[in-house]
Amino acid sequence: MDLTSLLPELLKGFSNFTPGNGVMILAALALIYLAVFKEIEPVLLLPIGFGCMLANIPLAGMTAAEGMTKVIYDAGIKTELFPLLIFIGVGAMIDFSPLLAQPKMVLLGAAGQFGIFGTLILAIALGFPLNQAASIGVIGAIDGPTSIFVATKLAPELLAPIAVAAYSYMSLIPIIQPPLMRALTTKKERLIKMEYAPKPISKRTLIFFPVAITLVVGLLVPEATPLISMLMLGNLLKVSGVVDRLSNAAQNEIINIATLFLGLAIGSTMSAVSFLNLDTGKIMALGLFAFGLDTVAGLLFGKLMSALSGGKINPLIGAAGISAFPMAGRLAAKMANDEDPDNFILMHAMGANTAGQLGSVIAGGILLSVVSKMMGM
Amino acid sequence: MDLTSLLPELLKGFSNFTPGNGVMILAALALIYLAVFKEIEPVLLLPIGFGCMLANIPLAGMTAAEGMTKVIYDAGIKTELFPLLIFIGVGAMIDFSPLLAQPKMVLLGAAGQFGIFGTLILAIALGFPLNQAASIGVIGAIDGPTSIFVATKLAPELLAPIAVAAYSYMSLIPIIQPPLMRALTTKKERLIKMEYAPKPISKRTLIFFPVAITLVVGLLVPEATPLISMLMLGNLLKVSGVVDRLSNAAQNEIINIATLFLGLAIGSTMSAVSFLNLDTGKIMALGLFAFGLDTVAGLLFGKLMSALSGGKINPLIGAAGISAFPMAGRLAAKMANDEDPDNFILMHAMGANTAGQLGSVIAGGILLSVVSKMMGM
Amino acid sequence: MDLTSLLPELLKGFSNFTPGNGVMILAALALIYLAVFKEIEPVLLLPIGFGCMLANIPLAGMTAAEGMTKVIYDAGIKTELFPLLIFIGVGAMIDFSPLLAQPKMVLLGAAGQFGIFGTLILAIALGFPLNQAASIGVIGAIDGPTSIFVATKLAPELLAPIAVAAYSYMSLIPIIQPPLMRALTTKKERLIKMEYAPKPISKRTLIFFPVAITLVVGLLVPEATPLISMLMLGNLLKVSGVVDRLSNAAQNEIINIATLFLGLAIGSTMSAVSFLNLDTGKIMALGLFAFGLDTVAGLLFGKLMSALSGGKINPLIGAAGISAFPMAGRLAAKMANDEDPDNFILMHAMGANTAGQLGSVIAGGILLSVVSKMMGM
Amino acid sequence: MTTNLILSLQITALGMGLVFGAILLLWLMMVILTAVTAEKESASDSLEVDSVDPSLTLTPSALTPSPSPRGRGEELERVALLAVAMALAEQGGSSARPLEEPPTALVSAWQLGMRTRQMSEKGTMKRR
Amino acid sequence: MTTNLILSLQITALGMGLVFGAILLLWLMMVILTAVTAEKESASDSLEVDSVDPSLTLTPSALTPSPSPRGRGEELERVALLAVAMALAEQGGSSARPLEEPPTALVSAWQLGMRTRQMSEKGTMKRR
Amino acid sequence: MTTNLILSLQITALGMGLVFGAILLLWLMMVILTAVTAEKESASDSLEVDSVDPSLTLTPSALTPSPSPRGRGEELERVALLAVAMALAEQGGSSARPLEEPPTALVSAWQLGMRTRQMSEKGTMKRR
Ligand code: NA
Ligand code: NA
Ligand code: NA
Repeated sequence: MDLTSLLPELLKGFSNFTPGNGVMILAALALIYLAVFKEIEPVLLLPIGFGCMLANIPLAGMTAAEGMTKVIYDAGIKTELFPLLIFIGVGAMIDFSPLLAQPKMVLLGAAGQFGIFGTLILAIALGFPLNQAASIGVIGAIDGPTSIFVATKLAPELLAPIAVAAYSYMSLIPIIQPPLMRALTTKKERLIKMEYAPKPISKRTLIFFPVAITLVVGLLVPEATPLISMLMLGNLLKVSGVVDRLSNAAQNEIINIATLFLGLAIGSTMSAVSFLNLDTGKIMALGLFAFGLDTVAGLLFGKLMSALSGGKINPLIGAAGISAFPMAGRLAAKMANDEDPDNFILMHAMGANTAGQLGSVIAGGILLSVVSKMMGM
Repeated sequence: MDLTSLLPELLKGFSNFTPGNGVMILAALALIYLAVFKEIEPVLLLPIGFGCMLANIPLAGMTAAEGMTKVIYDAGIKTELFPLLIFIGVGAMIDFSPLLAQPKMVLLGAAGQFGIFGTLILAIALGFPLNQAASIGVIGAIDGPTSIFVATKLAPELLAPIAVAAYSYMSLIPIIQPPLMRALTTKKERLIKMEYAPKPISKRTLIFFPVAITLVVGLLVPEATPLISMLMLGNLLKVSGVVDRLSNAAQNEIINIATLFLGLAIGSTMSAVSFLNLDTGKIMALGLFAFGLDTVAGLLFGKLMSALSGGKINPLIGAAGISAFPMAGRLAAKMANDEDPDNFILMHAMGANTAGQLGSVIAGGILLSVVSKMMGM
Repeated sequence: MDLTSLLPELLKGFSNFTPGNGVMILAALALIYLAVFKEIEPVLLLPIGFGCMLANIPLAGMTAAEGMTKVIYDAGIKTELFPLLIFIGVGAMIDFSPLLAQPKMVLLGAAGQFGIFGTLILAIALGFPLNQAASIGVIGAIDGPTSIFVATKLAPELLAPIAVAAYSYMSLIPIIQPPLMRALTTKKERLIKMEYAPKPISKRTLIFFPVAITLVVGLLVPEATPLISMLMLGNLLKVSGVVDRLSNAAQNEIINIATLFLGLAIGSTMSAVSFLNLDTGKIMALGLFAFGLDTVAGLLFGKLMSALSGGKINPLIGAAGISAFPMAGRLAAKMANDEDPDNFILMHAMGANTAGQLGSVIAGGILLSVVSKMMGM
Repeated sequence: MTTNLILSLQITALGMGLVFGAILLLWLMMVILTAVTAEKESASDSLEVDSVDPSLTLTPSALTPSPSPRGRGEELERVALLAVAMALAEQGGSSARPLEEPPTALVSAWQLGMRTRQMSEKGTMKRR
Repeated sequence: MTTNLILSLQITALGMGLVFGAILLLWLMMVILTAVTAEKESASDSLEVDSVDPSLTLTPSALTPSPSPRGRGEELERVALLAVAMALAEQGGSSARPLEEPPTALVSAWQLGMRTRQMSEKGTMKRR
Repeated sequence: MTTNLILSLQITALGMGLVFGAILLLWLMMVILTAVTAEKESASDSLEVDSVDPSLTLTPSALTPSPSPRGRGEELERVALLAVAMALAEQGGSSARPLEEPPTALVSAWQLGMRTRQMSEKGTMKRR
């Protein structure tokens, strides 16, 4: 045995370390820092950051053909299983009764999707091909699983920056939205109080609702079926009250395991070679733009509804239509309450917020459908 | 871009919707209704119904080559993993001490399998080929995982109607059995009280039992090994008392996740094309026949044992030998108790019931063995 | 139909039963007995024993191409997923603060790995080829997942005896170590009391530690990255305090399911054909040798540190450097306490013990790296 | 590039149109659904909803101050109580809530049955 | 068709014969097993069984009224008590039962050990 | 065989050398890490560690008897108390410990938020 031949072998970790690896490891540490010390979506950004770190340790083999994160990626991301499993759990955590009590709120969930298309236009203008532009636009769905699902279908090569953008900005909602809210609404508008006198929602209605939504959306937008159906399956498991075993499994082990593995697998795609380029920067900027545009469109539509209703609707709830469930809903309610401690619009904001969740999935499916068709995919 | 070319694309959900899809969606809604409002085996019928609904939304792609339910089907049904994982959990929930305290009760578990073979004969007479007839017969095992396991091996194309029949009728036991019980037994027989003076069962016996059963059944009927061994593994995890971690995992996350996915995957095979035919109707009828025949055979054998014992055995416990654990056992005990409030035969009925569980698995394995051999599979 | 042709079919279970199957089933029963009645690592030895039993029931088909344990083996052992998933859970259960409070203890974690290499030498001398000898040596890591991970890479054909040896002897630590401790240390040495005056460890330190370890070990020994990173990921999930959902999933469902399936899959490789040979006996003997040699090396290094420190270090803590977390640490503390009821060295022993855990993973990675390179793998 | 931009504008027009169209249909569906299911409900049924999910958000019927003549202060009091209840519910987690057993005819005789307990474990289920 | 019917009758005869044969062997096995393991048991050992699984069904030794001279009423009383206990056990779920620590020689010194706690968590385990 | 033995000796020398080398680097890293992070810590921060994991092992700052002039007996008393605490912690399992909420600036306004509760469930989380 020639021991000297082993020496380069022993230092291979360092000799294969590129400056790009260094930059990406710093990025990974930043993600972990934000997750742990700033609590920015820790359940996702911590695994993503850790996965990114592993992907940039040279020769570690985690992302190689038979490496662990590759196995997980193939099992759960490529098959699109993880975002769908997460949606089962999310569905079991959503309460649609505020929306059912005031069905017209559902309109706000449509307006809050404009950011998707506005960002798509901008991304096209910046030179992205259609499939990538659409994937970037869907950051404006402001809903992690929807963004991941659509990006996996249309442009898997952009999955990592899209997921990072979607989840990072998600937690920055309390920083992104308030300035826009104040800029676009008058104090008078923010002071509008809203009556809350809905008819009671029966358990029967709550049970029929997820089934009806699955059928209607499934027939209207077949491409949205996987997402909407798993969200509604989770909701049905919960509201039915007869399968608590399954509902609890969806809200706990299924979503926890899927989330951990999803994060690790997405992070592991962040190798220096594939992540460190101008596109990533553009995507992060476009993502922020999408969040802002969604909020603006939601607020403007809120103002329109307010005007049409003769000032009975507080336009702030328009900002809750972007999805980002449930933070955007609470933020809108908090803004109104900050202006006037006697003003409570939480129920209306939550109605708009769950509508935004539905609207995001529908818009994602429509985008997928239109773009797939156009590209002959 | 020619937008008019997109219009048919937009209505594709409706234009591809067939009357068959409509019928199957109604069937799906009926299953969900029974599961939720009538609580008929909700943990299985709700996911099956939901999966059926998804399979009949045109172009949703859930059942396509890379669709979610197809991925789950391939991972857990084709590999037969799900019914076996469910059996680990079921095994951890069964208590064999009533059976061990009165070993002769085990005979009732053999008689209660006659429905399997009687139904097979009838299915052959109705024109089903041997492999399908055997799969239909195994509905008479009156045990979900056994039915699914055998059908997957012999006739996977009939999996959905067989699973639906097995689980639907399972919950109808309290409606199916009592008339037969009253018709086939005299009041005098139903009034028979049974002494319960077993020798105490040691923990050591309870631990050796699952191991011994696995070995004996495994050597006698190798084809039954997967089912019986997983049932007994679950039981051993519980009675050993040293691996509560694993026992709890088997009874909770493993069985819950497997059940949810099993239901979804089975439901997703219920597309109109494959489900809507005369065979399905025949199978539902044959399944009901199997349940009845099992009960009749069990009761008649109970009467025989009663006569041979000089009237010391209440023939009602024969009806508990069909499996349908633990409902059939409780039902027999309730019937006796309804006749005479002082008559308690629960322990005997539960012994016969667990014997029925064992007999079902053994009969399933024997059927698999004989039919596989005959068909040269 | 010729029924007589079915008769051999019916007895096939017995006619295919070999004496080797009998021996292996006895071995399986012995493993189950030790697990259940002696509580020797029951969570692993019970599933291993049960899997072994199944592998030796002729024609049961569990280990065949589409058999259940084969499916599980391919999904979790071949991909090396199970030991890594177990490490996520183990990492979430380890507390590194005693080690961080006294960093020099980490040296004991290096000395306790000598058994790996000493056993490798002996295995070579006994005629094992290099890849097998290295796999056998890594029993001396005294850490189940590390042994399984390395053996899967280098010599999967020896996985079963290596896993059985690793876990069996693990529980025999309280029998293996004390005689060596008494033989190699003087009473005066065992009476040495150790000051425990560490600086407090901040939460920030505990959070940075797993990240730093992953990076340092990953760059130094890329082959150790999968093991060390998953151990550290689990630890980070716990100490970060912001992802209790994921931390709990790692410590419960993930580790429980992986452990059950790992045991079953490993046990299922113990067919008579592949297990019953002289090599298995040699491996069991070599494994015991590895445990002893590790302990001796650890103790001698402890004596060296004791002498160099002027008698301020109790050499017993050297025996805790072998890994076998946390039993070896407690045993060393107990020995000192038995000699003098006033002597408490638990914190030092646990520091050495966690160092042993790190050292084991590092040594496993180094061995993998060197041997892979030499064999041109 | 220009053709692409025009394309993207078309996609936007089409996409937003379809989103609004789908949402309008959902609105219609919800109105019909609530109308249809409401008329089949008794008062007691609708009360059940209150406890369906206290931990996720306020339930409608709990708030119903509506066009009542009661003072604003009273309403606020109730809202404050609700906020406290919400916070508590969030602390407690969803498993702690008292899920009432839905009354069903067929299975009620079998509520004690093990299968029911084992396979659906509703109501007093403690585990997770 | 007729040959198929004859075939199916043969399968039935063979199948039911085999089922009864296998079950008879199981009967034999159970008799032997209970005989063999019983003689190795002390009285205290067998008592343990009582708590092995109170939630699933009545345990034999708990019922042992048997050829006792006690009145039928007393026996029934006990049965009634058991019914209540069963119902309670079913409510409580299996995780609530007090699983006693099986006494073992070898590991007893290590009962406090973390590995034992972490890897097998018996006895007072609370989780789920 | 002899060449193989020589090879194995070489592997041993190389392997143990590398193990010690790596461990020495880890030692260095740990010294640097504790030094760097310690200087950024306030006293109150370091106290938090005490409760990070009471169930797994003794925490350092809880023992700090150190070069104190206190009597040996007092120290032993504390150690005994710790042993009891440890045993209790081991019985209770890790889920019982009171994990204090780490104070953070950004999210604190959203601590009540459902997403936080649902997706990270820290602190008083009861489940498992
Ligand atoms: Na949105
Ligand atoms: Na049966
Ligand atoms: Na070691």
